[in-house]
Amino acid sequence: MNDPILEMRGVSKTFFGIKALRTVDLTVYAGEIHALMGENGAGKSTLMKILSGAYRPDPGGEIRIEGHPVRIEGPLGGRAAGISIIYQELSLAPNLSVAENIYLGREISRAGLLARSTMREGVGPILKRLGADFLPSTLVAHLSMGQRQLVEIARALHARSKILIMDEPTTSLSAAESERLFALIRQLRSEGLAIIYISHRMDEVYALGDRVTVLRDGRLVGSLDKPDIRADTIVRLMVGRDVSSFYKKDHDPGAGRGHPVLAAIDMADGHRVKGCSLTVHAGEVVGLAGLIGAGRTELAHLIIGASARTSGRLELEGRPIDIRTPGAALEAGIAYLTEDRKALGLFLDMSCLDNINLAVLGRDAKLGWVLDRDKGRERADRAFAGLSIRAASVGVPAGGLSGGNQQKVLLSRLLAIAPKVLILDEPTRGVDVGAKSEIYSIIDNLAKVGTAILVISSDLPEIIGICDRVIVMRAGHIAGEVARGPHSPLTQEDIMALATGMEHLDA
Amino acid sequence: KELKSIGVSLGSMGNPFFVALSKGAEFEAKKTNPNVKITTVGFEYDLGKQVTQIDNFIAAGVDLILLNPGDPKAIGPAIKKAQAAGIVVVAVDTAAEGADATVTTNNVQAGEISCQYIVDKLGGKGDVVIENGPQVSAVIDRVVGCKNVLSKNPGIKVLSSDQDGKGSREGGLTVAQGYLTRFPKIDAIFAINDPQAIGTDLAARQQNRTGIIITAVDGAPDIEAALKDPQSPQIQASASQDPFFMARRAVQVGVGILNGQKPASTVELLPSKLVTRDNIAEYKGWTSDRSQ
Amino acid sequence: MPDNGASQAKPAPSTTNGAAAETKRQRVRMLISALGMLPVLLILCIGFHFLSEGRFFTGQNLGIVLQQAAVNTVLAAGMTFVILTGGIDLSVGSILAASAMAGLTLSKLPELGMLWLPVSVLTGLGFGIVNGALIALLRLPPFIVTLGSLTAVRGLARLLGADTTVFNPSIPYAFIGNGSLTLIPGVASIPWLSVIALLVIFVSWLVLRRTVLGVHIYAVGGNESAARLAGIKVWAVLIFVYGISGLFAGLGGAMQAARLYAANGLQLGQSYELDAITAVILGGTSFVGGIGSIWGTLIGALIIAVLSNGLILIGVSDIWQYVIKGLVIIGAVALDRYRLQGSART
Amino acid sequence: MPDNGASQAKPAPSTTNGAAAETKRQRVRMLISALGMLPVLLILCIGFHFLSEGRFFTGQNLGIVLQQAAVNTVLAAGMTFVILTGGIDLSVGSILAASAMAGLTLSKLPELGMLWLPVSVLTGLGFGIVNGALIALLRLPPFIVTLGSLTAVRGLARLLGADTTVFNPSIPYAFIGNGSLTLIPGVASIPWLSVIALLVIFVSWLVLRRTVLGVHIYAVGGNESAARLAGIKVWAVLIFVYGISGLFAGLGGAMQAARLYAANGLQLGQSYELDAITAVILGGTSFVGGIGSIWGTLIGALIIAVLSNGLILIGVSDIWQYVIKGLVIIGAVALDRYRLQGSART
Ligand SMILES: Nc1ncnc2c1ncn2[C@@H]1O[C@H](COP(=O)(O)OP(=O)(O)OP(=O)(O)O)[C@@H](O)[C@H]1O
Ligand SMILES: Nc1ncnc2c1ncn2[C@@H]1O[C@H](COP(=O)(O)OP(=O)(O)OP(=O)(O)O)[C@@H](O)[C@H]1O
Ligand SMILES: [Mg+2]
Ligand SMILES: [Mg+2]
Repeated sequence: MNDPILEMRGVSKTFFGIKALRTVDLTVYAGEIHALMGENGAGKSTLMKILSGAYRPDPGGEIRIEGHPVRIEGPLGGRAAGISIIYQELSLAPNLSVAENIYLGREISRAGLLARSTMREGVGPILKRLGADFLPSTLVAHLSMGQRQLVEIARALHARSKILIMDEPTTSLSAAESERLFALIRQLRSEGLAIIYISHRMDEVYALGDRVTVLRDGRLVGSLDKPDIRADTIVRLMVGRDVSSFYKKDHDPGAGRGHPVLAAIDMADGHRVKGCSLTVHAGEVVGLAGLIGAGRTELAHLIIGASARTSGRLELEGRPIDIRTPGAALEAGIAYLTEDRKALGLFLDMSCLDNINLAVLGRDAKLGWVLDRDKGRERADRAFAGLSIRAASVGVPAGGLSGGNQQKVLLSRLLAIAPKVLILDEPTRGVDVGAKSEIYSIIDNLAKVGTAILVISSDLPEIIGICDRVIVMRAGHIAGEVARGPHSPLTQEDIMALATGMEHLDA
Repeated sequence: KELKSIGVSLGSMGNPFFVALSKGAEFEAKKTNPNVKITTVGFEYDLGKQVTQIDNFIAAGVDLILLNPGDPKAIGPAIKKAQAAGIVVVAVDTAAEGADATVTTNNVQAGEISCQYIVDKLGGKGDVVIENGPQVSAVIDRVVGCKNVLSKNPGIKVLSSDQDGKGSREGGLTVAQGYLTRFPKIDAIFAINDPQAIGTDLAARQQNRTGIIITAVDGAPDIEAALKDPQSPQIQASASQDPFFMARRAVQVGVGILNGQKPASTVELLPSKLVTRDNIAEYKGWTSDRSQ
Repeated sequence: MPDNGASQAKPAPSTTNGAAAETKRQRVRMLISALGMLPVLLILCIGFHFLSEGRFFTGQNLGIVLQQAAVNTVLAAGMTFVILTGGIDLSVGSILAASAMAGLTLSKLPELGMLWLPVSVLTGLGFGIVNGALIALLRLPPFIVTLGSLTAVRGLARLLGADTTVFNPSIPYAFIGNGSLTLIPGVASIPWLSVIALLVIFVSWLVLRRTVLGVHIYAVGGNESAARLAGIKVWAVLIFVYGISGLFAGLGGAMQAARLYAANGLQLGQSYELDAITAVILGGTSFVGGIGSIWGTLIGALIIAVLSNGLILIGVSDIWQYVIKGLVIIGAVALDRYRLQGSART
Repeated sequence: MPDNGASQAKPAPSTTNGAAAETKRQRVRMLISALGMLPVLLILCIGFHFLSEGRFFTGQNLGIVLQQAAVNTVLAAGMTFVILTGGIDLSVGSILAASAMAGLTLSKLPELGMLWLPVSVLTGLGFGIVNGALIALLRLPPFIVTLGSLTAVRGLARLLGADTTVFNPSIPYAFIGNGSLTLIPGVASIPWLSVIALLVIFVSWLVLRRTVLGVHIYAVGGNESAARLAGIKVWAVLIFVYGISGLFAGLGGAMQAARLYAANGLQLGQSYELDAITAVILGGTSFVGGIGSIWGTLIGALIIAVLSNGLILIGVSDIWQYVIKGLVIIGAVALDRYRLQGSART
């Protein structure tokens, strides 16, 4: 190959005495998709934030772009150096429109006045290319997570840079959206861009990666070229051992399918969910698939009483139950893992300990009110060990953890309840392979003891890997169901056909 | 006993009246002892704050406390505490229960002469507004005095007396704008102090209302200017006080008590004199030279 | 080009027509939420008109209301900028007093008298920039910084006048305080104070909605770290908004000085910050930052002025004015909340 | 079971020993940040001691400072609850006045006189619960609701006394206002007012740090929508904190009444809310909610009291007291920010 477009040499980063990166080297060439991998907290995002100017590296390292040493001073410096980035944590202003967000910091003005319509027109093509179903003038606050991610992607693409960094861009995209994005990435590669792609999804890395660099505990542990990109090699580099079976499904739903635990009948919110019914049985893992915006999250919110329903009713273990608040749902034994862990899940300033114990404080308390701190501490320690959560201690604020570890903390809170019904909304979003397989085995074990589990996921291999049957939603309706038969495995095609409404065309 | 240090707690130090008071106190105290230490504070009409200030004076070990009591009765316990610490307490401008002495303008009388002027000018017949202020005892007394006079004249109708002009120009202006819109005919307005009177006049001028007699109480520098100003003919009189002299008297009385001289009466009422457009030339005012 | 094929296979997300309709619908929705309190304002006006036996809707009284609303409107406009970034400025009342004192003191000098107005305004700007610098550069909490200057600047205002009332019956430009701009001779005129207030609102609207800086202000309020990552100079935006708030407070001081011909360092502007903040919040601007409009602020300020004026007009006693004002403020927001329940806002 | 093997193969994230050490280090760090302003308080005390020629650190003066800090400490404790949930309570001064008025009025009735103290406190609780209900159930912004009750309750306080000062020199339980609790006869005693304030702080600490409710309060402040989704009854938490704030304001009213033997509906408690908020913020509690401690609040309240006492003690004039107070408040926070720069907080 020709000369590298980007060279990072000996880059380190220390946060308050904790080394997040130790003399990392990274070389990226123009026209390649360079996958960056590693467990949660390995330092991937930190390395990229140094590149984009969001963090200042420790003195000592060097960054060269097209052979010239550069100092990247602040986000503007990153942009000037030709780098654009999609941050892992969405960084949009929800009160501004899509167009304003895409142009943020680079607004177009004429005679001192903002050229709003020019900006709106300017983002049209890129939104179209991404297949976005919203307008440039829509407020970001009105978008779902997936749509917001598309805005982030549009923003990075719109900046027209030499190096494009994507930090887990598909975490809230569904299969179709992801495919469209991959096509776009490949096209950008052919146009000569260097793309650094961070993901925890193996299939994406196989499909896209020209080269893979792996980080572990802030150190560079190796680089693989295209021919060597295989699951076992990557995983061994990442975790330092073999992870043999990835998806885990030992529980047997088939013959001895339990009694119906949760039945939602004709749920609607007069808005986005238009009459959905579903049943989940004891010991069963049911997938809920669909395109982004299909209304899956909203349906889950209706079930747990987080939003008001206009019609429908719930039955728990055959008895009608009236759930109007998430508190009531928890009391009844229905736990829900949100897809938006920062905004709706975690308390970032509170310790991991408090975050994990929050839902069971009352149950544990002495005299009904007084905190039982020993019990809480034990529970948190158990969760840390069981899910191998990486943090300095259970006392650190949850906000300081890496994304994947935050997800595990949130999951621990729900597991502490020992629910009858567990609704998991994108449970492995942003979680590394090791943790993913841990989460899958937790799901499997819960199913074995008779928990009814509903998994909402946009990661089709995951749904196929762990679910017994899959309900597919489309535009607020239940479009159909795909079951795993003894001789007919679940297939992505069947699910996608239902999700997009193509099955009628086929027929 | 020598006067070494003195604490002064007054209503609100932004009010020129209290500034003049504090100057008078300083003048007299310095005359007694040039090295005297004076701490003057405003309690912003918060009784709790005043009690706190008295506590602080006790801790600082002053010999004499001069205070404008936040409430004539309620300040009593705090005064007792100060006296128990061997401090002489003299009240100025408002009487205080239990104080060693009180020196004050006769506010009832001030209200009376100010409103008598209105009655005389109107010939005992007309519609009058009493523009009230913050409910402290001096203000209450003035309104009592005014009502005393007005009620003796059956021809006088009091249109309203329940609006608070906040003792300031701005408050007077705002309240008067409301009054002038509400009552098509007003013959006279009694404002409880000078800033309110001036604000009232501004409102009347804005609305081109003429022929309203505005009187007040204080004799402050700005009313002096207004009484001399041909553009504000509606401001006609103010019952003057003499804060500088009042404070000097208070310190004199206090020093006297420190040295064992009981005053003849614990309350010394200084009469108020009406300043009008006719006699303004002779009025000495608050800021004139006071070294006599 | 596989990606193009993909996006064609799907029905086009929205036709141009659909897009236009959507934009229009959004505009209408925004208008409704911006003018949120307008119905409350109208109800109050009409109520007072009847209760005061027709004295409210007279040219003269409307002029008075506009005039009484003017200073608070100006302060609230500056406060809108600040609150949009998620901050607060408690010092506006003190800055107003200090600026008025500075202006009036200067106005008494024969040669420099004419300069009093710009000096007032610049005094305010100066204090505002100091506030902004402390908040933006030292990263101190706005509440504490402006609470500190609420106290310290109040002291300076008193020092300026040696703790007495400064007055100047022949202050230059007095017309802005008490004069009116004649629109149709003999028929319609509008107080200069209100003209200034409306100009301030208009300029604020221009800055907030039609300039890059405006977008940056909203962005900082909406998501400060996103704004920083987008390369926006957050510190500059913060200094700007506190500077503007100070500048408008200075202008408010000049307006008060011209209106009253006098200023008192201690009394002037006491607790004006509460009225200004109330106007902003009544107008629908969120304390969290990033959401709100300047037109809402104007309506909020008018509600406060109408309330004060109307209660005096119908002869409610001072004590009951307190009770009623408090309840109306709560009631207005409750009504607004109730009204919005059916609409798209959550 | 490869996954189990996996978690064993990996080094345990932290050994028990390491964990204990880490927890200890964190405790120390938390202590430092909780006591953040303690150095400032000490500097102020020592400074005043020297400038006042040794008058500050005398038994009598310390008693006075403690006593002066008492009412503000109690109000600030309630305010801490409210601000921890991300709210604000502007009405504490008015509630204090209304409670004191209610109590004093009752205390003059011969048969019921003894009941005045609980009645005062319950009056405060009642107003607080009304605030809380409006905020929690109607979802109105706390600033507006408590601003409304700042005004309305002030009116009610004035109505209660028909706008005069109510005075009762023989009020029962007067000792809590002016008496002292003797610790060592003849040597050490502590004013009852301070005893009450310290008890309030201690109880607040218990509730915030040792009960389920305390965690829920922090959770609501940290992320309200997450709290709701986690099954916390956010409305109940909000009503509780505003109720507590009202209750403590009522207690403050009783303390003031016992101290002054009198109350005035208009004057009592004016702008006490600012002092209370200042104490809370000086104490390191964040306006955003979810971060802060009650000990910080205590230190904040002491700083304010020491400042007022010390400046009078060294004979600073009223005007300069304003200027200095304002600057010290800003300076204290700046110092704190500077001190923390090296530590883990950002
Ligand atoms: N702002 C910060 N302050 C303190 N520590 C941080 C900060 N950002 C990251 N870290 C720490 O640095 C380490 C690396 O974090 P980073 O976010 O780079 O991990 P990652 O590889 O991107 O993980 P993930 O896959 O979960 O996103 C983690 O231990 C994290 O706790
Ligand atoms: N807070 C919101 N405000 C307005 N519209 C929203 C909001 N959240 C979601 N929507 C819209 O509701 C629709 C359904 O969203 P929902 O999140 O329920 O879908 P989903 O199938 O779970 O998708 P995702 O994969 O993004 O989670 C989407 O079209 C989205 O635009
Ligand atoms: Mg990351
Ligand atoms: Mg979803």
